[in-house]
Amino acid sequence: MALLQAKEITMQFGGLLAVDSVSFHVDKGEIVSLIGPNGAGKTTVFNMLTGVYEITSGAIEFEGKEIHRKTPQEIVDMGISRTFQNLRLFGKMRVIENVLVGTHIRTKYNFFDGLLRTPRYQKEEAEKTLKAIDILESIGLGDKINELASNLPYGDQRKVEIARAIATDAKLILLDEPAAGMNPAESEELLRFIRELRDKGYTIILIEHDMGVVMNISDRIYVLDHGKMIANGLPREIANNPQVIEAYLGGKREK
Amino acid sequence: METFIGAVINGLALGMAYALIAVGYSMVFGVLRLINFAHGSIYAFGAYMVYFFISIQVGLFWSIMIAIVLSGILAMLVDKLALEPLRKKQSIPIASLITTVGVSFIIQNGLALEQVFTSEKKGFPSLNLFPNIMIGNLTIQSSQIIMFAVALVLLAVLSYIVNKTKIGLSMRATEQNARAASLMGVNTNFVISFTFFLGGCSAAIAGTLISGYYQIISPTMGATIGLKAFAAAVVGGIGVLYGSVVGGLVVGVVECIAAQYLGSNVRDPMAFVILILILIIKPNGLFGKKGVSKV
Amino acid sequence: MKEKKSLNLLAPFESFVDKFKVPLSILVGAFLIAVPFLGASRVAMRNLVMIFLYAMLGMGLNVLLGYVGQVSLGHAGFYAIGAYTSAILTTTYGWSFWTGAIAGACVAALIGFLLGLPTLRLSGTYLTIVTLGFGEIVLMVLRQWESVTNGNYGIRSIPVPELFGWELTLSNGGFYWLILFLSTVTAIACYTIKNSNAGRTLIAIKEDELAATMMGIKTTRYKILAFVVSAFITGLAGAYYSVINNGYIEPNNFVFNYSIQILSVVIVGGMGTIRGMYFGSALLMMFPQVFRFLNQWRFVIYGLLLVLMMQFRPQGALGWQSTLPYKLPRRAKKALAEREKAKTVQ
Amino acid sequence: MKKVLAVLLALAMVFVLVACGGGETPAGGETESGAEGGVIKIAVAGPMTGDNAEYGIGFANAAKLVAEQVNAEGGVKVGDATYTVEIVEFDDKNESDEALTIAEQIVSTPDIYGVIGHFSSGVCMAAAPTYQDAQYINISPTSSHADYSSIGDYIFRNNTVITVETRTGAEIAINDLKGTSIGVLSIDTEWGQSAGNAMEENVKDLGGNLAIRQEVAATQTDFATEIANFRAQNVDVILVAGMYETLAPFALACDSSDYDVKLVGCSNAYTTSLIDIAGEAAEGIYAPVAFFAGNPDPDVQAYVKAYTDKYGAAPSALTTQAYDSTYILIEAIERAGSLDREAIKDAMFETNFDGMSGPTTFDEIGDAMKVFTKIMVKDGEFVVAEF
Repeated sequence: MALLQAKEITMQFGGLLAVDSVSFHVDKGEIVSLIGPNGAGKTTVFNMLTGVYEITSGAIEFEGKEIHRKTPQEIVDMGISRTFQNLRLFGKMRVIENVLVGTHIRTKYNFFDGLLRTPRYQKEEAEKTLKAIDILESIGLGDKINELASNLPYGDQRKVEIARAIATDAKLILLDEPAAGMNPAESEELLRFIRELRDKGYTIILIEHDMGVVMNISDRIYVLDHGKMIANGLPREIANNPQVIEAYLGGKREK
Repeated sequence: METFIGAVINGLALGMAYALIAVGYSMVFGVLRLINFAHGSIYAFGAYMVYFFISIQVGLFWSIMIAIVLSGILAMLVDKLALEPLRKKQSIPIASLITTVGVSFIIQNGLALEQVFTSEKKGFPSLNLFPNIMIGNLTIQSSQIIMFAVALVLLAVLSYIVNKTKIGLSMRATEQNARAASLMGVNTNFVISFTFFLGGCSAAIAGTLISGYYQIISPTMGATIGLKAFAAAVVGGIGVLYGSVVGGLVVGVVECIAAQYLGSNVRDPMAFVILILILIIKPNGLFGKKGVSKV
Repeated sequence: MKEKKSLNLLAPFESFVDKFKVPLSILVGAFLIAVPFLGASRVAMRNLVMIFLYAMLGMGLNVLLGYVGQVSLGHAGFYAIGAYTSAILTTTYGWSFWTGAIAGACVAALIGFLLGLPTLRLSGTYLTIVTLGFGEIVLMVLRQWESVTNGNYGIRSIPVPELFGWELTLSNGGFYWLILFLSTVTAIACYTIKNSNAGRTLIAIKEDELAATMMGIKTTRYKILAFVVSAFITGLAGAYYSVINNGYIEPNNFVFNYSIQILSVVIVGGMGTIRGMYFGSALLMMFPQVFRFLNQWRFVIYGLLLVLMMQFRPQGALGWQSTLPYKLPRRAKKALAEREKAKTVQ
Repeated sequence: MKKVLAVLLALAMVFVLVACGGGETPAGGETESGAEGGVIKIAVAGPMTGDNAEYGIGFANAAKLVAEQVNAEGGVKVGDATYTVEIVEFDDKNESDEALTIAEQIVSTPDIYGVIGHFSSGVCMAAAPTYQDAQYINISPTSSHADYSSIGDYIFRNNTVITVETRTGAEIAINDLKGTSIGVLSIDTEWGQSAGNAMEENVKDLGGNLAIRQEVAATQTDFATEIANFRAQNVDVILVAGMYETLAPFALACDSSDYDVKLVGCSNAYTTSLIDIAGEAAEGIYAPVAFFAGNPDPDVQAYVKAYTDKYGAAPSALTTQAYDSTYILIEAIERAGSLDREAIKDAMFETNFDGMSGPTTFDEIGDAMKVFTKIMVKDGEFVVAEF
């Protein structure tokens, strides 16, 4: 049974049909990529999966349970977390604090424990801090935990966003153009990190334009164009699928 | 029944006064999403300018004209000197709010200085230019009628400028999306300053009309009436011109009816009671547009 | 908004204070406690008490404005609710001062909760307008509900706090220690709230509410929490105000001007910081006295100060971004040290 | 926990030191005196800035005039030494926080022997206990809160007692003006409420027909609703418990809505500002006053002339009450024959002072008994009332 199953999900803004009855699935431990030209509806699909938009029709199931009517908070609690296409970090907070905010959903001690610094607070806060440091070290930001998030270079900020998503103990991580703005060395380092995540049992859905990253790391690829699913399959099949190439290069498409 | 009609008539006159001031708040809020706390003190400044020019033997008409222009310039200066640098530095919105509070301190207390007008209340020439009109035993003062008429003319002129002129188009564009407007060649800073200028003029007109009706002015006159007019602007849906007018009339009439039946000291906070009720039911006011925030 | 170069000049100062914080705090603690014995004049004592009270009020509003970024222009309403609730309970129902004060703070917190609920669907500016309305409505209730609040006559002879038979008044310095202790406890509470899960969550909501939602934070619940905590602290400060006002309070002590004063403490001192509250409060209390000779000009200059401050130091006098490394919890530091040792042994 | 406490207190110390320094040197400087032929200081505390500035400034002007006159006649003879009188002004912005800081400053200045002041009742109530505890004589020319003078035996009030003053007002309305349907309009301050209540009782005592009572906010200028209600009851005389800031716009509103009604104010309505603002609408306004500049008594004329020459405008009722209060205090000091505060206090109770605002004696709790004259506005000035 697939970890995540989308059945003919549709999203309509007034007259505009942004996503038109798209279906796809992701199995546990897989890395699936979602590609397509700009404006194909990729980020809209992410927003539908994470509850930012309430889908017009169709159904989404995660671990067998329906999630398309749940609030974003409930969806994160069930184990799906995400990064953003245009970087939404907490700029004036330190890197480690950004990741600690990620651990918020798993924090058990309450407001009064924090206020009175009870042993329960001390124990759990230490655990959370260590977990955050471990995540940051594993992604290569071990020495930058005290930096302000807004002071970091672009590539590092991307990594902090990923670290923050991991900190929510999510099972499924949605990465929205993580390699955008990264130089080749950084995207190579990112590939290594994503593989490491997969080895640790995370399932990943990737939106990416850098074909080098996509072809190299994806187990399966779905291709979206103008809100419709036009192709899916293994990387090599997609690489020479005429429809995909045309969708990217533009030009007439026979109806 | 008659007292009810009386209350409604008084409410309409008072409401039109609020509308006049609310328009200024609404225009500035529309363009900048900013509560301009200094607007109330510019309203007082306008009234004092008229008082001053009349006291140096300038005719009533010319005193009003000069006061309107001076208030417009003052409002523009406030924007140019205090608010524009903040916009250039993209500083946090709270900084602009506090700046307007600071400016209102400066203007209000500046008027009350010993060397200027002192804090004592002053008499103001009446605008009862022609005898009152009697309906039954309800008297409608001529200054009420003048206030109504001039207010309608002013609002017509303002909505003509906003809706029909080129500068009006760029005002509406800046209101929708300042960045996009500036990309289209609209000099947004000029438009914002012009909006402040219009706001200042409308405040001076309001100051003249209302002071002509009550025939008394004081440096702090802008405080309470300013807050109530702002509540009216929000009730009507801030950023929308006719919203301010309807909001002003609603607040004015409800306030007078409340004063009539619940006692007069309920009247000041009544504007806020209406405000909170409406904000909870319709967060953007009666006619406000729902802003869709894109992810 | 990029931090200016001036930051590095503050860094050594901050690390100095951080390094010697234990001796420094003992020195300060001893000095503050000893003030009544150092022959401070009654005026200086009263100034200090007012500074601590307004620092508390600033800290209360700071939870809402500094942490979660909501501007309130009606905080004098909570200040009044705290003062009147404890005054009524102690004078008409004979409660002790202490239980009256706690009750005052709780009633203010409850009303903070009620005010927080419906208004949280509103974005920043509209919420500010509603808090403005809240302050005016509280005033109306105080003036009209004569059977309970005694209307404009105000409430007289409110009892003074008593500890084991010793009356803590302004004249015998007892109240000075009480306010000193109370404001320090509030400061520590604000510090622990800020540096815990709740504090980080509030600041995250201020930085980017959508990102916070996507991290699973129930933003509405935490905004209400901020309202309640802010109202509690402001109400608590209100309960102690009557002692400073010779056991008498009236509606005019809580008019709109006081909401602006509390806001100025937070803005001028430095939003989001606790040290800023003390500085903002000291500046606000001493400004009118030091510049008394200016008379009417004081307010014009005060307005100018606000405008200039927003131009050149919007983050407030002490609002600099801390340059110190993140304070790791003790146990985490211990675990990391052990890990380090384990690595070097291999 | 130690770290937390440390950082906070470290910063608190640095800034509190600043504050402490600021507070050390109270304005007005301390001069150790009390030696033979030294200086007796009298503090005047009231709003010198803000909305009610004119009242505080009026207090200070009156007190300075008294000091000038007393010093001109050789100062104050206490026992065998003579002292010059010096007035120290304090601006409390009519806020109790400010007033109490000033009170602390006054009671820590040993050569101040009395305080003329605080203006509004709320501020007076807050400050009085500080003066009482420090045994400083406090005379308020304007406080009207019922419990004010019972705060202590050092607290006096040289203000017209509401019930007596409004009785004269009611007499004007019913006996002199023959009002058939009487209205009462009161402002929602503490003074306004008690004055309004006293007016109601007095009207009923005198058998008048009290038609309707209405209360308005002190800053209100829109009286359309109130006028409509008064007219509905066809009220022909209205007793107004409000300062000139309310009486003037109300008179204007009645005039411009052609409502032919007679208005009777309180003693504080007697100020030139009423005529400046209301203009002809002020014609025919009546008021009971303890002090009246037009009073032919030569002392009164001398005082009015002295005040007008020095300050350019005739003194108002409240300013005159401050003038008398200053004299009452100085005479009490002379009667006590020593600078001992207790003695001065006892001497205060024996006051029988024929002041500008009428003969003044204090009852056992410190309230002043006054005699009232009826005046009216005619051809733009105050004259003795004719009916």
